[in-house]
This record gives sequence, structure tokens and C-alpha cells, in this order.
Amino acid sequence: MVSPVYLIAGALGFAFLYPVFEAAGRRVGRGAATAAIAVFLAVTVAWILGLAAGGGPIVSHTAGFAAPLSIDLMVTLTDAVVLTVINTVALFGFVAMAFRRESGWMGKQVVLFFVLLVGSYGLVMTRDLFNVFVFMEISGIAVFGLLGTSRDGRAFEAGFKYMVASALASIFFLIGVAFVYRSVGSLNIADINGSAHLFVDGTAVLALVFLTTAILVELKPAPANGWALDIYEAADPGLSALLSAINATAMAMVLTRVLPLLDPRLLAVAGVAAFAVPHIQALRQESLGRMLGYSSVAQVGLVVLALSVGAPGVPFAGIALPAAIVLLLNHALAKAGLFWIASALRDDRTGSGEAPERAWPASLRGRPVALIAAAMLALALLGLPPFPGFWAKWNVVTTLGASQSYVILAFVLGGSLLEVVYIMRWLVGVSRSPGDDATTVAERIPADFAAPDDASGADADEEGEIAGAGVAVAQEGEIVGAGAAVATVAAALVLLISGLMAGWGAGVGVPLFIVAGALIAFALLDAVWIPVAVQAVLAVGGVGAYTYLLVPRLAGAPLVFALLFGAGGAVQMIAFLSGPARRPGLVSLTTAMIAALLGLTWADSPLALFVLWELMTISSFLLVLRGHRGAAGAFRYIVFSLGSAFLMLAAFAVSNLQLFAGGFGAAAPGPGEAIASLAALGRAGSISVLLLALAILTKLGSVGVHLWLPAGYAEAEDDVSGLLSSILSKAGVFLLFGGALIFAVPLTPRIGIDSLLGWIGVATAIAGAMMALFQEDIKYSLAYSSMSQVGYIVLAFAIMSHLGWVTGLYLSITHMLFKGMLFLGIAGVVSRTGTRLMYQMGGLIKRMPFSFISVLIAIIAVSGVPPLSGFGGKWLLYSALLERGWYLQAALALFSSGVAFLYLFRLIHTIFLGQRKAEHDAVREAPLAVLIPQYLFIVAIMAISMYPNVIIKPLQTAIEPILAGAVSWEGYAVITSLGYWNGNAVMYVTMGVFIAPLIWLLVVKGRVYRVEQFNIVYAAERPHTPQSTHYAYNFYGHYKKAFGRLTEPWIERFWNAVVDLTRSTSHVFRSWNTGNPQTYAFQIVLYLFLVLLFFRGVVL
Amino acid sequence: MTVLTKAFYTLVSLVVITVYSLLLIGTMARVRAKAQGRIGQPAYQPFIDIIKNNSLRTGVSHGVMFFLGPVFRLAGGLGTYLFIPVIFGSAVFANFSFAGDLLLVMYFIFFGQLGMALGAGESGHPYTAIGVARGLAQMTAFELPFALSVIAVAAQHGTLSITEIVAAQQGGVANWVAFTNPLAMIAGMIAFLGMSGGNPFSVVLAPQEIPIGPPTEMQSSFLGMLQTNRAIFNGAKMVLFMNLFWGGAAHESLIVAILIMVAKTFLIYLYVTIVGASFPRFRTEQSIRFFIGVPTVIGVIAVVLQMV
Amino acid sequence: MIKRVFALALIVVVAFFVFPLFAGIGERTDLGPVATAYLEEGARALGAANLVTAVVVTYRGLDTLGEVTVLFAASAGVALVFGTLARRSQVERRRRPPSELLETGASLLLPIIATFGVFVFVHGHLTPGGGFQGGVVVASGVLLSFLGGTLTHTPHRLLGALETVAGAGYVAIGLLGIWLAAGFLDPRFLPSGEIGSLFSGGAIPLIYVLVGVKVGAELSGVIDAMRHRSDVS
Amino acid sequence: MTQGLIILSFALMAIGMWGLMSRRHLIRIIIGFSLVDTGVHLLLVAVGYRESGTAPIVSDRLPLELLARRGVDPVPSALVLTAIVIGLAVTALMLSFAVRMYQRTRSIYIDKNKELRW
Repeated sequence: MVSPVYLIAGALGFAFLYPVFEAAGRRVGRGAATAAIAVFLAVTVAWILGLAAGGGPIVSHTAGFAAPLSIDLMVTLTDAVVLTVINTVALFGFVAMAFRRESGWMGKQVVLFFVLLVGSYGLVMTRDLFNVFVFMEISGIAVFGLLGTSRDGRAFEAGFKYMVASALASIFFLIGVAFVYRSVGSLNIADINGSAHLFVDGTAVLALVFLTTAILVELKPAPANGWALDIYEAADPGLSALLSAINATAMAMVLTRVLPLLDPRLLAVAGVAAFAVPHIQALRQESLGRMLGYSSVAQVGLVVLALSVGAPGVPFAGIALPAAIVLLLNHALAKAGLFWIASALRDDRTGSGEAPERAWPASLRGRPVALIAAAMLALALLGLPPFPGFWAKWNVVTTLGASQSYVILAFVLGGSLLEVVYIMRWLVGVSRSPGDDATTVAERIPADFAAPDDASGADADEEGEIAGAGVAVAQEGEIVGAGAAVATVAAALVLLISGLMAGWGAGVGVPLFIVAGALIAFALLDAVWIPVAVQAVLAVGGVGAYTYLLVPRLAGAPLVFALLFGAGGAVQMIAFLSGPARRPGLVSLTTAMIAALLGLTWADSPLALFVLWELMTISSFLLVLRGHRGAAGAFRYIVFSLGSAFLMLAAFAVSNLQLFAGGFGAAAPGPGEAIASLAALGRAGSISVLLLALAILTKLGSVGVHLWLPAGYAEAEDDVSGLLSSILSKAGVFLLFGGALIFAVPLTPRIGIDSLLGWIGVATAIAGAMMALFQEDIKYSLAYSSMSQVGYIVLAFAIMSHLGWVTGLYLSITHMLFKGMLFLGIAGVVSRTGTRLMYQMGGLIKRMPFSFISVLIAIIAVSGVPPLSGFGGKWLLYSALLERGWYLQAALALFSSGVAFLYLFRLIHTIFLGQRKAEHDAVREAPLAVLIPQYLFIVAIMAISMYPNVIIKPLQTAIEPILAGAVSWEGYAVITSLGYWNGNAVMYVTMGVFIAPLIWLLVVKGRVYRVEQFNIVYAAERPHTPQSTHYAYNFYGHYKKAFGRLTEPWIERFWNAVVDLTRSTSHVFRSWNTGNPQTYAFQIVLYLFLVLLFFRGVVL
Repeated sequence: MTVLTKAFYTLVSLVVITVYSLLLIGTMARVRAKAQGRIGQPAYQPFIDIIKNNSLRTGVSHGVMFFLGPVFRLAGGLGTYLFIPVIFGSAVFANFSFAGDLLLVMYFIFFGQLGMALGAGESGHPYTAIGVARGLAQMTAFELPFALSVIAVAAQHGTLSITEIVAAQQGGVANWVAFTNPLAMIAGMIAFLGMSGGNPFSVVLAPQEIPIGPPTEMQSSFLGMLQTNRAIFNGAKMVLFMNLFWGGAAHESLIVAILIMVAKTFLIYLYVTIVGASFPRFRTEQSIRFFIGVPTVIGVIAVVLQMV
Repeated sequence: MIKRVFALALIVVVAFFVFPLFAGIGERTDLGPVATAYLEEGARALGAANLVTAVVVTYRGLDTLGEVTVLFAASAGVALVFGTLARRSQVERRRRPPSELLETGASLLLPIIATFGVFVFVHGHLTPGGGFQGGVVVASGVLLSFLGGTLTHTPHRLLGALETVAGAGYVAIGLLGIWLAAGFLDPRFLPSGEIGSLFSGGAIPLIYVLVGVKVGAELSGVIDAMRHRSDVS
Repeated sequence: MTQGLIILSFALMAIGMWGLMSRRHLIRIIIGFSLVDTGVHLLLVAVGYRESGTAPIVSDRLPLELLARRGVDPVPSALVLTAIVIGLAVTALMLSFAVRMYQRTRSIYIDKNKELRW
């Protein structure tokens, strides 16, 4: 294999000779440079292959002497991987910078770039402490030089600060080196690491204090890192990419070299601070570069933390070093890619500005490649599956949990959530629909009259609002050069492929690949302009086939949910057959979401479960984001969802992964063992269950954490909302049931988690129904209705009895049916009328009779009016509640179901009845493709209503293994300890009492004249307009008045206060970075002081 | 029991309740008139109204749903009645109570209301919508104390079956829920005022009092059906409350049992009428606040007492 | 003001914690293993009289290569920092001409300084001094001639060519060490000669010459960049 | 001697740090840095000292045989050589950045040159 020294000699030689190449022409120079990097890359790849095949690390002695005498260069497998990534980023980065249209790199810039490479290679390969210093300075000075060429004049100020800081770090390093040499008598790192016994006296303390501080400061640790952010803000984003990816990676490798000298506790504390603080500070960044900078320093902090986890003296050494390396590499590629996008976008806004339009970045819609790359990179950066960072983070987090480092765990997950907030805000900004000002989180009621004086535009007409919101779309030509595009896409692909491979290695291959395959396959179909209708047929077939293959492998609750996800999803996708032929990403994301949901049902390990959970979250998030005004809703959705996912992760980590043993996989231990293992964990077990419950409740949109729900469901596209509300909302329900009995674990001897769940379920049911009542926008009303219905399901689950669980499953199925129908019916209406505001509709029964029938049946079913299946759900619920003795809950549930009746009536009345508007005189019935799924569901509802045993009995058998039941059957009658219900008889009686009066009426009616619209008895006058005759707006005003302040948005206010508090906290934290290099110097010395105190045993 | 026998029994049961309820309505209208110092209509006036309306030769319809509205309404009334056992221990008056328990009855009440609301809604008359909005709003409010009291009763007797609740109250006045569980009875009876729609909770019907609105849209045989339903539905509700709180109607002799039923329901209706004659009308939000106030608290106490 | 108080307080506090740690530091009589090995073997193995040079150029040759790189990068960096400015130095501002004393002194001293510089880097393996020191001396001569007005136009091409040749040559010698001797930057592919003579130490003098040339050229470049562009306003 | 030199070097560094942290003038800040840098160089040299040692250069006064016993440690000397050059490079860049900052804001004072913050 090639000796390591050639890499350095080659890069350096090329740097010296580059002027010669450029003298032959700029193209020659660029070409030669690209080729040179490619050769370096090839060398490092060859190293990986060689080292992976076996054999020790490659060593190169310089000057013909062995290690302590001369300086050794060494490449281990890890080093080779790191170098490969550095070279990859370097190759892409160079292409991005040198091949751009304006101010592409040339001359001394290229030379300095190669010097930077030399520095990074040296940092990774050298095994001599002082040599580390030299290479540190080489990269540092190369960066300073490149900074000098930034377009932004502020780069000088930034560079100066950086120089002051890094000069201090160098000085500390030298002091450390001096004392190390005095103590050990050698500068070889292996010698030093092996001489721990020599570090005893005062000089040794000095050596370690200064060395540690220097290396940490070079890694730009918060809270002593203000200068680094100035660089990221002012530098050319292309340079920031290199800085963040190459420099930071190489420096982190230096940290790994001296790991044996460092105290893991110190690293842990430093890592936590370095990870958490920048995330807080980043929340309010209005500059993309600076925001990404904060993210970079935080990610490096995470690596430091991960290394502390793997340090010796800690019981689980050896796991975290690979994890740290993977984190490092994931970050390098993702961050570099994002910086390249930033460089191509030339749009430094992040979307967190204070201005009314919040200074959103330009939308990338219409540039699918850039958009997809941006999304992939952002997701990779956040450590979401399937990207490599996820697997590493999982490793780190579970290790932290296993070692009971709960505080660190909390910081890691909390910090990650903050990162989600600001990265996703940006992503939502760049991927929102053109015309979306990303503020829509609630319904919008246009004012009656345009308000000329009202400049804020809060109530302005919709069109005006969109035009005036300062919305920008990235224009063709704003992307500078093809280099950045190539680089970005390449980085994203590398991440994707390596992540998928990691997933294969982690044993979650098949379900993961199905999701990814669906995503990619349909995206490719989009790319070759295959119409949505064709895709939809394929997707329905695919989902059907997946479900068909899955069903024989499942039993119990997972089987129920697999059918619900698969069949429900496939049927609703039929609606995609209508509508525009080109809707990029729609089928791809929908299929991926359903595939992820189906994957959940046969996940056989917590890891697999969590991976699919996240994939489901991500794909649904992107679906919401597709909506016309979905950005703000999608943002809330993803923040809450990932918050929930992180809670879940914490739960898995804390309970040492035993949590779901009861629910999943054929070989899993039974529920009893799961409970027993939780009980063995004591308090931590209960808390982890509580966390899990909280996670699931958030995902279900329970009251208090429901803020994402209304806009999330309502602002998605019309035919997608149904899928989200009817199917996606069941994912959380699935986890409740999949978790089997663990939620029965008591929190304290007196309070059970189940009773908490129950009360939350009731509260959600009522709150959802109340909010649905006061919406004018039909989709918001239905969204809140979903919230309310899911509240019932939670309540039913919380009963923890056979009957309760049957109820929960039954409600899940029926809710899927009728909410799917309602949303699709509404989708048809909205597509024909062009409005979502109910009061703008009316009298559509004559134009859209089939939609009316479907909606009518759906609302009868939802409201629980006999004889349709909804009543079965109610009856089971109350029976179960009363059996458990939850009387108050039962009464409140009944009240809530009354409220549901209110909004449902309003829905059907204001849309289909009353007075039709003149502009709707010509609307046609909804498209056939939208009606077909609805009528399929009607058939299902009728069947369930008529023969409830067909559905309830299988549900009972599904529950039986976990909770034995006391429900008996007599023919079609279900009998519980409290009451009975014969669905079949009720159906017949209802038909009888309906048909008898009908016949009577037909007999006695005499002559009946059909009259036209407006022919009503209206005080002898003819009404003027349908608008003034249709009682629809503020339908339940009196109700609102009656409940007074109770109906005010307290929860919204609470969360707004939380946001405000976070923002002010963010400002407090970032104020620490005053912008004055002297402050930064002060901070660095203070950092030194703290490290010193640590070593003197004063701290910790 | 053959289907034919059952059909015959059902018919008997329906005829009895219809005739009785119509008479009751007429009587109470007269009682109310007396209380207000008027002479009032004859007690048989409702029969005349129904016959007249059904024999009108023309009608006006706004559409299919409008046409079906009264059918739904009547079906709702009939269904509600038919799921309640009227006379304890009588096969004739057991109706179809085997098909479902108390919960079924409570939910079937919605059936007619929904259908009627939809039918009237198709007429496009704004006052129907206003009336329905008020009615439904008020309904959710009185459902709360009603639900609480029903739950208290169900919890007290450990069953949701109306027949069994009645059975548990046999053996003397002291066994009536009204006395064994007075708080539940109070909450339930207050809720009943709202359910009946008399004063002070009659704002729902206000749009009908001037000569516009549903009754004028729904004429001829449509109105006839509505009036029939009103009788049956009222009867059903009173029977339900009688069964829940007042010991039901039970005697070895069917005639005596019917007389007991008549007496009890008459008193229940009288109570509604007296309250109605004594109080002015609430606005919608006032009645909502009223129901979620004191009656609900009473209901909660009743339920909590069952829990401890 | 408050900032200064904090700064002072911090320095004092750190000093308060650091200074006690010096208590145990005594005089050393024995050196560490590596240093001992250098002192015992170095001179003989490499034939360099100046052991510091032996360490700098050979044992820690990679450091020195890095050091050259640092200087190279700094020079490129300074050039770039000022390179983005519009070249307004074309419109030569009227500058006060150098005094006669400076002018004469500069032309008198320049040859001496240059010779001294060359001496220093050529004898780097024998006496204190070496490539850097020599290069810096040469560059100081260049600075003096700029001040004295002897040199008005910078020979950019020459400087660039010197830098390229010297840098590439250095790397080439390093590579020759791999191919002809035992390792990268091993000077022993040339005969080591007799300790103390000019032609001794293998390739060490050669390396120092190249370093000297490179450092001289680079520092001259830095001076030139600062002189020409830093006065643009 | 070693101890004294080390204390001296730290004192020098403290003075330099004080200058770095308290002066407003950019050039003075850079001078402060140079002082710290020099302090480190002094420290390095001090670390290499051995009692009554001399420069490790073979000459008439220090023949080859005595080198191992009398010569001071050559490593720190070599290190300090490198460190000086690197310090020089950093100083040069700092100065040029300071010039550019001045050209941009027309102020040589540090508190007028902190546009980037938070």
C-alpha cells in the first residue's frame, strides 16, 4: 500500500507546483487539481480496502528513524475512513468552489486549499504531539488566507477574531507540549499515552490542563466559541463547508489520539455544554451561515460527548469510538452539503426573523433536485434514519441510557430537538409552496371588505396576502454554477447509501428497504413524467401486495393494524386517480408512509420500530409540506413529532430496550416478562413508561400537545388529509397496543399511568370536539374531530380491560373508515367549489347527491347514532368505562359525543343544505375516483353495522392472549356484565320504523309540488341573496358565548409563552458572544480556568 | 314468539302510546291555557290537527331530504319508544328492548333529531338552521346532567338494562331510584326539563312561534307526521324517566299497570308544564350555563357517591 | 472599564492557581531518552555538527516541512488578503522620498546583508542559524531596499519562480530520501562527510539552502504585499 | 534557573494576555499576542535546559564525546525554532487583517470592529 507520507508530499508538492499548471491555463489548473484530489481519494479508498482485508496499520517512519526519534505517520482503518471522507468532501468542495460561474477559486486560493488538505491529512496521520501543532497551524493559516478572499467584508473582522482565538489555543498547546515533554521526555503520542504513571507532579497537571484546553478550544466548544460563528457567518459558504467538514473532522481525530490522557467526566461535561448551548443560541439566528455554524459546533460537541462515553474507565468502552466517527462523518457530509446549498442559494435567511414575513428564504419549489438534496441533507444532519448519523446517535443514546447517565441523555435529546426546530424551520422555508408565507396554523377567514388602512394584512384578502407577504422563489440562474449542485447531490447520495448499508448491518434491512425503495421508485417515475394516475395504480397494487404478504405472518393487534394501514391506505389512494397528472412526490411519499406504517406492524426490535416510526414521521411531514399553505403546519408537525420521537428514544434508552419485548416479534418474551423487567428497573422503569406514554400522546395530538394537529391535517392536500387523519393517526394507537400491558405499570403506588391516560383521553375528546365546533374551515373542523376521536381511543385503551381494548381497536377501525370518507367527501366538494370555508358553500345536495349520501352516512357513523357502526363503538366504550368504574369519564365522553353531534350537523347542513350560492349552480358531482373509496368504505360500514360480530369477535381473539374477556355472545347480541346490544336487531327495527312511515307518507301525501330555491315562507318576502339567507357563519356563536373564557386558546397561549421564553433564553445565551475578540479571549482563558479547577479537583 | 305476534304487540303498544300522548298533549295545552287565564283548546284538538293535516291534498317539497325529514323524525320517535320496555313484565309492552339497553335508547334519540334537522335544512329556510343550532347546543348541555344521572343509576344497580333497573325498583316506593338515589333523580329531572323543550328552555322552538319556519315549510302530511311523532316521542321520554327514577309501571294486571304508567307520566308531564308556566324563557347561552352549572354538580355528586 | 477589571481578575486568579504548580520544578541533570539518543548518536549518524539542525531538518524534518508550508501559506494568505483590493496603487500616491542617509545606507548595507543571510543558511548545519534565519536576513535586506528606494518594482515572477522551485525541490529531496535512503527527508543519500566541514551532514545544507531561498522569497512577497496595498484608502 | 525561567515566561505571558484583553487598539492587541508568544518560546527553551549545559553544537569547546553529558536538550530548541516561524506567520496575517479592518471601518479600535455577533 502507498506510504502515508506520499499523501502529504503529494498534496504539498502539488500546492508548490500549482502555479506552473495554472500558467498553462486556468482550465488545466482546475483539471489538474481535481485530478490530484481524485488520486488522493483513490489512495485513501485503497487503504480502506487494504486495511479492511487485514493487517496492521500502515506506518511510515520519516528520515529513516523509528518512532520516538523521528515523526511517525500512521494510518489505521478508522483513519483511512476519515481521510476518505475528507477527500470526498474535498473533491466535491473543490468542484463546487472552482467550477462556479463567478469568483471561482484560482491561483493562490487553490494553493491554499491544498495546504488546507495537507494540514488535515497531517492532523489525521501524525503520531507526534508537536507535529500535531504544526499541522494545526497549517490548516489554520490556510483557512485565514482563504477567508481573506470572501466576498463579505466582515470576513476580516471574523478572521481576526478567529486568529486571536486560535493563537491562544496554539499557545496553550505549546505550553502543554513543553510540560509533557518535560514529564515524558518524548513527543510520540503512543509514548505519552503509555506514560500515565509519569503524570504526577505539578508540571503534569499543567501539561494536561493546557493540552486539554487547547484541543477543546480548537474544536470550538461552546461556550467559548463566539469567534467560530463569526467565521461561518461571514465566510463564503463554500469555505464554511470545508471548515466545518474537513477542519473539524481532522481536529476531532486529534482528540481521539490523546483520549487516554483525558478524563471522561471532563469530556462529558465539555461535550454536553458544547452540544446544548449552541443549539439554544442558534434558535434565533437570522443568518443561515451562522445558524449552520452553531449547528456545526454543536455537532462536534456531540462527538466529544460520544468520545467521553467510550473513554476507558467507563464500563462500555469500545462502542462509542465508531459511533463518534460515524457522527463525525455524517456531520461532515451533511453540513458540507448544506453549506453548498447555501452557497448556491445565495440566500442567507433562515425564517426566524422578527419581521412579519419572518424573512423566509426563497422557495426551492420547481427545482426538485436541489429540494430533494436539501431535504436529505437536513434530515441527515438531524440524525434521522436512514442516514448514518441516526445509527450512531441511537448507539450513543442507548449507551447513555444503559449507563444511567440520564442527565446527559436529557441534554442530548433536548439539544437535538432544538436543532430540529431551527434546521426544520429553514427546510420548511425553502421547500414551502410558492405563495405560502408559512404562517398558516389556523383557519383563515377573509374579511368582508378589504381594509386599506390595515397594512399588516392580517385580515386582508387571501390573494392580497399572498402577494404582499414578501414571498420569493429562487429564480433560474440564481444557482451559481453546476459545481455546487454536483457536490450537494453527491454528498446526499453518499449519505443515503451509507445509511442504508448501516441499516442493513443493524438488521432492519427489509422493512427499511421497502420504504426507501417505494420512495425512490416513485420519485423516479415522477422524474420521467409518469402521470399520477398510473403511479397510483401501481402504488395501490404495491401496498396491496405488501399487505397480502404481511398478513399471514401476523397475529393479534399487529394484524388488525396491518389490515387497517394496508387496506385503508390502498383504498384511499384510489382518489389520486383524479386530479392533475403531475404532482411530484405525492405517490412516492404516500406509499413510503404506508410502507413505513406496515413495517411498524412487524418490527421485531425496538430499533426497527423506531426507524420505521421516524420514516413514517418524515414522509408524512413532507406530505404535509406539499400542501398549498402547509409550511407552518408542517413545521409544527415535525417539531412535535420529533419531540415525541425523542421522548420515545429516551424511553427505550432508559428502560434498557426491554420495553417492547412484550409486543413485538415472535420470539419476544410475553407481556408478563416485559412488566417484570420494567419492575426490576424500579423508578426508571415507570418513568420510561411515562415518557413513552407522553411520546405517544404527542403523536396522537392529545390536548396540550395537539398544536401540530389542526394545520398538519388541514393544510395537507385535500386527498392526503384523509390518509393522515384516518391512517397515520393510528400509528400512535398501534404503539399503545403494541406496548401491551406496560402502561399498566403504576407511576406511584396511588397513581397509575393508565388512569392518567384515561383522563387525557377524555380531555382530548372534549377539547377536540369543542374546537371542531368553532371552525369555519371544514378541514380544520375535521382535523379537530380526528383529535377528539383519537381521544376516545386513548380513553378506551386506558381502561385496560378486555372490553376496553376491543373498544379501542373497534374505534380505530371505524374511525379510519368514516374519517377517510369524510375527508374524501370534503375533498370532492372542495375541488368542485374551490373553497374550504363552510359558510361559502350551501345547498350542494342537489348538485352533489352522492357526496351527500356518503357524508351523511359518515356523520351518522361518527356521531354514534344507531343503527350504524358508530353506535357500536360508543356502546362498547360506555360499557367498558362503567365496568371499570370510570363514571365521570363516561359522562364526559357522553358530553363530548353530544358536542360531536353539533359540529357534524353543522358540517352537513352548511355544506349540503340551506341555500346554494349562485356561483355553485353549475358544480358537478365529485370525480368518480374520489367517490369510489367512499362507497367502498360505506359497504364496510354497513357490513359492520349489520353484523358487528364479524368484526368484534376477531378483535376479541386478538386481545384474548393479553387480557382475558368476559364478553359473551347470543346470536348477534353482545352481552357484557352491564348491558347488551344486538346490532342486527337494531338494524332491522330501524329499517322497520323507517320504512313504515315512509310508506304511510307515500300513501297519504297527496300531490306534492317540487319548488325551486328561495321558495320559502319568509314573511311574505323573497330572500335577496343566498348569502344573507344561509345561516352558517358562526353557527354556534351562542355556544361559544355560553362557555366564555373556557373557549379561549389557553394551550396555544401556553406554547406561545414557551416559544417566547425559549427565544429570550436564546438571546440571553447568544449575547454571551459579544463580537469582541477580547471577550472571546476572556472566555477562552475562563475555559482554561475551569479545566484547571476540574483538574485540581475543585469542580466535580 | 312469532314475528306476527311481535308485530301485533308492537302495534298495540304504539297505538296505546300514541292515543295517550296525544290526549296528554291536548290536556296539558289546556292546563297551560288555564294557568295563563285562557280557555284553551279542547283536549282532543291534536287528533283533529293530525287528521286535518294528513288529509290535505297538496304539499310542497324542497327535495328528497326534505321529503324524508319527517320520516326520519317519526322513525326516531318510534325507534326510541320501541327500544324501551313500557310495562314491566308485560310481553306486549316489552317492545324491542331485547335489542339494546339504556345506551341504545339515549343514542337513538339523536336519530330523529338528525333526520328532521336535515330535512328542514334542505328547505333552505334560515330559521330552521337557527332553531336546530339552538336545540342542539342546548341538548349537549342537558345531556351532561342527564348522562351523569343515568350513570349514577346504572352504577347503583350495576346494569344498563332498563328492564333490570325497573326490576330493581320493585317492592315498594322506597325502592324507587327517586328515593334510593335522590341526587341522580334531581339531576335527571332537571335535564328532563331541557329535553322537553318547555319554558324556560323553549328558545329552541321560538322560531316556530311566528308564522314562518319549519312548521310552515312542513305542511300537510309532513306536519301530520311531525305531530304524530311529537306524541310518541314525548311518551317515550316520559316512559323512560318513569322507568329510570319512578319505579316503572308494574302490576299483575296489565290494565292496572297501564293506569300506573298513565298516572306517573301524567305527573311527570305536569311537572314540566308547571315549571314552564312559572318561568320566563332563557336565552340559549343562559340555558347552557344553567345546565352545566347546578344540575351537573348535583349529577357529579350523585356519581361520586356511587364511586365511594 | 468593567471588562478590564474582569480581565485582570481572571489573569490574577489563573496565576494564583498556576504558580503554585511550579514549586516542584527543579533543575534537570539528565535528559529524556529521546534527547539522550540524539546527543549520543545524532551527530555521528548524520554528520551534522549542529545537533539542533540535525533535529530540525532530519529527525523532526516533517515539522520543518510544515513550517515552510505555514510560511508559504501565510505569504499566499497575505497576498490574497490584499489581492482582493482594487489595485489603486497604480495611482501612486505621492510619498515622501527616502532621505539621502537612508538611501545611501541601504545601498551600502544591502550586499553585506545578503551575503550574511546566505552565510547563515549555508552554514546552518555547523553554527547556530539555518535556513529560516538566513532567509529572514535576506528578506530584511529586501525591506531595507524598499525603504531606501533601491527597489521600486517587485520582481513578482522571480519571487514566484523561486518559491515554486524551492518548495518543489524540498519535497523532491524528501522523496529522494525515501527512494535513495531510509525514509522521507532522510538526508543520508548524500555522503555525510566529516563533522564540522561545510560539505557535511548529507543533504542538510541543501535543504537549508532551499529553505533559505524559499523563506527569503516568501517574506519578500509579504513585505511587498503590505507595502503596495495596505496604504490604499 | 529552570524554575525562574518558567516563572518569568509565565509572567511575560500574563502581561501579554493583559494587553490582549485590555487594549482597544488593534496593533496593541497584536503586540500583546506577540508577548504571549514570546513567553511560550521562553518556556520551551527553559524546559530544555540542563544544569550547566551548553548549546549542542560540536565544536572545539564541546567535542563529540562530551556532547551527551554537557549539551542541552536539542529538541526544545528545534521546537522553538518552528514555533517562532509559525508565530511570525500568524502575526503577519493578523497585521494584514487589522489593516483591512481599518480600511473597511476606518477605525483601528476593536470595539468599532464588531459587526458580527450573537
